[in-house]
Amino acid sequence: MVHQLVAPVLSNEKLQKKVFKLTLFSPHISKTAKPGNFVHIKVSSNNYPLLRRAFSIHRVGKNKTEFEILFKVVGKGTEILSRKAPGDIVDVLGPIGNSFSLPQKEKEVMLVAGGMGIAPLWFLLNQLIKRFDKDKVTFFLGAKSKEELLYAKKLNSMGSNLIVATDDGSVGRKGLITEIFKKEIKKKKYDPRKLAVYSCGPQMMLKRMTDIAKRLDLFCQISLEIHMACGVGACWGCVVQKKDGIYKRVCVDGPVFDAREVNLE
Amino acid sequence: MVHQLVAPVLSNEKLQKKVFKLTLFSPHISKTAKPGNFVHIKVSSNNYPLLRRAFSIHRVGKNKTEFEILFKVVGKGTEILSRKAPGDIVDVLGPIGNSFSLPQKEKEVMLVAGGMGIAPLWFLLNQLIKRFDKDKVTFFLGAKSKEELLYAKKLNSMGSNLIVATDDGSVGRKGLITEIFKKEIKKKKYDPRKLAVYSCGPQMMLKRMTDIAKRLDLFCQISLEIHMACGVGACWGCVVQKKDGIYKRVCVDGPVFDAREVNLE
Amino acid sequence: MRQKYDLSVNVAGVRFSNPVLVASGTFGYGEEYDALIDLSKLGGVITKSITLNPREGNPAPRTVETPSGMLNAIGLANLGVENFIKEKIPFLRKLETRIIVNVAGSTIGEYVEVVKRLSRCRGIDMLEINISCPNVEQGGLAFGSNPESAFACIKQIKDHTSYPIIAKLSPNVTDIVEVACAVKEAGADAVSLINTLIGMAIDTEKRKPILGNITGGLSGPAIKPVALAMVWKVAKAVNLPVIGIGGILNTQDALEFLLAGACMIQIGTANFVDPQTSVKIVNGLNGYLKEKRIKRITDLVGRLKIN
Amino acid sequence: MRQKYDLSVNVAGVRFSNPVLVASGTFGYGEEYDALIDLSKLGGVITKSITLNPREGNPAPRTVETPSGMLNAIGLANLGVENFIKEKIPFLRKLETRIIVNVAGSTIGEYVEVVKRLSRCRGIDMLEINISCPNVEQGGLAFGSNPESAFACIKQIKDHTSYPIIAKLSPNVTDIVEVACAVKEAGADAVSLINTLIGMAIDTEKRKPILGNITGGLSGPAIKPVALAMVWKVAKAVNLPVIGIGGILNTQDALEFLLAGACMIQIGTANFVDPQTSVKIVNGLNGYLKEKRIKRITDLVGRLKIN
Ligand SMILES: Cc1cc2nc3c(=O)[nH]c(=O)nc-3n(C[C@H](O)[C@H](O)[C@H](O)COP(=O)(O)OP(=O)(O)OC[C@H]3O[C@@H](n4cnc5c(N)ncnc54)[C@H](O)[C@@H]3O)c2cc1C
Ligand SMILES: Cc1cc2nc3c(=O)[nH]c(=O)nc-3n(C[C@H](O)[C@H](O)[C@H](O)COP(=O)(O)OP(=O)(O)OC[C@H]3O[C@@H](n4cnc5c(N)ncnc54)[C@H](O)[C@@H]3O)c2cc1C
Ligand SMILES: Cc1cc2nc3c(=O)[nH]c(=O)nc-3n(C[C@H](O)[C@H](O)[C@H](O)COP(=O)(O)O)c2cc1C
Ligand SMILES: Cc1cc2nc3c(=O)[nH]c(=O)nc-3n(C[C@H](O)[C@H](O)[C@H](O)COP(=O)(O)O)c2cc1C
Ligand code: FES
Ligand code: FES
Repeated sequence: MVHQLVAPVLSNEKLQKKVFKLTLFSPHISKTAKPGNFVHIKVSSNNYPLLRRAFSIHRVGKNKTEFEILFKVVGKGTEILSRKAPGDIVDVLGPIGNSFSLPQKEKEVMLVAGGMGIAPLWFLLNQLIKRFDKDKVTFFLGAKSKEELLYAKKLNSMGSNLIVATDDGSVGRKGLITEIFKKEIKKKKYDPRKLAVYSCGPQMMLKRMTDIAKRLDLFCQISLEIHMACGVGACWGCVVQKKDGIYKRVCVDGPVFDAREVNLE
Repeated sequence: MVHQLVAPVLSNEKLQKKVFKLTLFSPHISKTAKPGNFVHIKVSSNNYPLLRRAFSIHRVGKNKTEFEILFKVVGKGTEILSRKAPGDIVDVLGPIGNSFSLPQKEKEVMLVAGGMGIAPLWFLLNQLIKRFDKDKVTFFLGAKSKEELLYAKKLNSMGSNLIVATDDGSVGRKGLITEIFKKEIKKKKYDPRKLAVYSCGPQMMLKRMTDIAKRLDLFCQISLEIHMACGVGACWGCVVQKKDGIYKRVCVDGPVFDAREVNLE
Repeated sequence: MRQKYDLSVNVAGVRFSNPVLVASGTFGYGEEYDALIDLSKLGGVITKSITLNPREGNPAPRTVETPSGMLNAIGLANLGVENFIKEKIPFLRKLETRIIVNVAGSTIGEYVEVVKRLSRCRGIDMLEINISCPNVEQGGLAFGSNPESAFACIKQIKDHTSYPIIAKLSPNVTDIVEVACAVKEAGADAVSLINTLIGMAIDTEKRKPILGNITGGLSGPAIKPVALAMVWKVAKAVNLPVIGIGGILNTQDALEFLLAGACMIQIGTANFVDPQTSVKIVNGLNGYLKEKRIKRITDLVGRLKIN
Repeated sequence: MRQKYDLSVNVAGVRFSNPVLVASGTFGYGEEYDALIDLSKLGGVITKSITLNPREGNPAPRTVETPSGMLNAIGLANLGVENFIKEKIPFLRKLETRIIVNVAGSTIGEYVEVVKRLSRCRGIDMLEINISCPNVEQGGLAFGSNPESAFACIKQIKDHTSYPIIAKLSPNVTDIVEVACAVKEAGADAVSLINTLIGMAIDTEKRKPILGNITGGLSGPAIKPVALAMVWKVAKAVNLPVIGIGGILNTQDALEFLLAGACMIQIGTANFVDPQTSVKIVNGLNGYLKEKRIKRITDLVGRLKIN
């Protein structure tokens, strides 16, 4: 259940020019979080920027006392967050939202991450490989370029299949990860009914995933990002439209949705 | 003349729980500043707080490349300023405003500082003792309590006369520094016409100084503080009322005014 | 034990344990914050605006942050009065705090119908009538933006309910005092102000308005000075309890509104910033009374010194 | 050499080298910023409001900072039209930029008299008529807050001058489009908006309003969303050049106003934050045209996509 708590910063590691991994101490969140859940963080103490910022839970420490978020500096809030250091404390709401539903044993599992989409999928992957044959799991990792590619080495050493692509071809295959994913399931002639797909990434990419999932009637869960005010289901600001026209709240009805069910733009 | 410049922070020294001395590198300001001038500083890079903050020039380095401000943390702006460190840069407008007019040689000089009022008077004192007999200069230093008293030791070692008072009597005489000052000139039977008085401090204290100066027809210059928007004479926001009802701008017509001429509240 | 420092206020015959309410649309139906704060500490809870039929609301995006504020264009998304009575009232009824239901509609008839149905319910203490929503095509602001339609709307509602009525006023008018006078005339028991200011934000990359609804309502600290000026003007001019709303983040802000003449205050956007805000302000006001040795919070209301 | 990217705009027959002006009251009489920026880089300078007689203005304090904004209640302090002509015009006349004199008054007669006297001057390109000052007892906002008086004021002025006229509108109205239509009808050559929103701040320690004038005008980034919505509405509804004002801090903000339909913009409070703001925006707009390979800045005006 969602709690409001004051979490001490344990570390804030710079992974790339603009990408940071922040480790926060919180037994409550670490013990109860599931892959797909997120936290809503008050980044500034002087209320500027005003609203909280949402971040997927990226990993939970083995001893379940700390958790990580992986974030990219894109504006004021993330800039402030990038300057947090051990000893600082952070006001956190979490864990929030629904989670990915783990696949049935017999399924072939595919994770498709674009850019920062790796954030929640890494938590999911770590759960999956505890229960699944590593070679039944394939990770599609996409980025704009070599410089922005994250976690390729780590993923390689995890033992599951890894397919890397960059928009400019500077490493791995060249092209959008969604297209690589589509080609791969065509080439290998996978039966869509036997697949379980999980995806996260930029809006445009997830839009492509919903198209693919709808066309192939694929079980595909996507984690959405949208501007959030309350983060607890109260304001109805963070909505996504379902096929039937009904609006759902990303914060508490999501952030994970069946790609066949939502209309993205 | 006022310039806008980017000044590197050379040091930021914590003198008391809430009082800091910030040293900024700027040959332009250091070379042209006179006692009484101030600088207008953009404390935040993200425009929050929005407006600049004004600080008296406290001291100019011997080699005229750096200057100091002395400030107390009272709100958002000064809080941010207190966290500046060597390597940071600060956007500064300065030097701004008029300056104290130095007294004629034969005068008896008295400086009356309350709390942070020491800030501009320290610069003035350093100029004065270059040209005047030290024993013709008396410094009245007031504070709320021993804990808040600043510069007493330094002033002692400068050789001019020093009279210390605190509101609670925890060090020096007990009482408001304005009252101590009044008693002193009465006791010593000074001829008001032979005195040159300079004062800075909280609004209430300066109000008392204007009363005393008006009653005794004393030459007394006071440095005023008021909320400033532009700091360059353009907005007419920072006004003080003269005896004749005319409003003057503290930023460019001041901040130094003849205590007999202004109406304070 | 009798409380030494008294935070309670009476508005239109309803006693509130303290003057701190949570504002409509920022606190869902109350239950969303149950896990995060002790709801019984609040003076009262105001629900999202309820309409006759369920409403899906406006297309996304519905919110965007602006300097010290936010725009919203939710569009009165809500589950409709019948579902509200069935699904939400039972929870609200159990709370040890006052319950104020906020009502909206596209026509006066719709407002009246919602009010009628709510009048059959147990557990409601007051109604707040939203004649000031800037985010719907019909109704809402249309009623609040001129004294005549505001009068007509409130009058009809008063004729059909015995609940005390708060009229929630819009700041998007030339003279809010005029509207306040009109709703007083119509029988309103109190006024609350302000609702949001109409605003807009543009995505310069896409060259499109950020909000799906193009414009939205501005709230948060950015609007506090505007809200405070309006509260002061209305409180001075109209002999009716005034409930202050707009950008209140902390006890200091709350005190400003009380001094300006508000007998109660509502916390809106600040619930998003820190869900504890309202409870912190209740405690903060209590602390303030103690520190200043003021017996009753009502002794502060309107005590602004003007020379 | 012909400029490849063209920032120039024409408003009412006056050509400006770029669309960036500095707003009345925030830039003194121009000379105050001469030491700090290259004034010839600006599209134009707008002076403080000038009245018939010298005015001392309101008691202090006159400004206070608020979240992402500030309140001011200067009260039209200025040296009066005759002194202005004698002491300030000579400096302004020499500048290689357009000069717009902002005019205010307590009665229509006073506006007309000021305009008449300015009409005998060389070196002025346009007048901006302030019918929207919230900080004076008489005149100012009184004229701008309803279409009839706005019409009357602008009509009389147009009858007495051949200068192109910008009517500066107040946001403190129910329907700004109505007022814009009225001043167009009266012959205004352009409208500028918004002036400040009425606001207030309270010192809870002293239990007094912070401003000497009790209320003041809110400006700065806090009001940008409100300004943008009004500019968009007026530009859409009224066939008159619109000059956008309100909380513009940087090129991004300026672009938002241009897209919303403003053909020029004014920088106000931002001059206090960073005196270079206006020049930085001129450069920023130029850079934007280059980057996007847009020939003329006018190609951006009103190009907001609404689906
Ligand atoms: C459920 C959820 C989980 C998220 N998980 C992560 C994560 O694990 N790692 C990560 O780096 N980011 C994540 N985000 C996005 C993150 O919240 C935004 O990047 C962050 O709020 C930007 O704040 P800012 O103040 O730095 O940027 P701002 O200054 O607010 O905006 C900068 C840019 O980012 C866009 N933006 C702002 N907020 C969001 C948002 N909520 N969603 C998408 N775009 C936004 C703005 O439109 C603008 O273009 C998540 C968002 C949601 C809703
Ligand atoms: C010409 C001039 C010279 C100054 N020199 C010094 C100096 O040498 N050292 C120093 O510590 N301070 C000096 N000040 C005061 C200093 O500018 C304020 O303390 C500072 O602006 C407070 O900013 P803040 O954001 O920390 O506080 P805020 O959050 O803005 O306000 C905190 C409190 O300080 C008060 N305050 C804010 N601004 C001013 C102001 N300009 N004058 C007086 N009170 C204010 C507010 O009313 C409020 O009560 C000077 C002011 C002026 C006008
Ligand atoms: C997301 C959001 C939704 C709102 N929904 C409603 C609503 O349904 N009915 C209503 O009367 N006011 C609504 N409001 C207005 C608030 O109740 C309040 O009047 C306004 O936000 C100003 O207060 P604040 O600055 O404290 O947020 C809403 C405000 C926000 C931010
Ligand atoms: C200190 C100050 C003084 C002002 N004086 C005037 C004035 O004399 N005449 C006028 O038409 N507008 C005046 N204004 C309003 C500005 O010109 C402008 O319309 C308003 O501040 C909004 O723009 P901004 O948010 O960029 O500041 C003044 C604004 C400020 C902040
Ligand atoms: S962010 Fe408020 S309902 Fe989701
Ligand atoms: S601060 Fe603007 S005139 Fe002094």
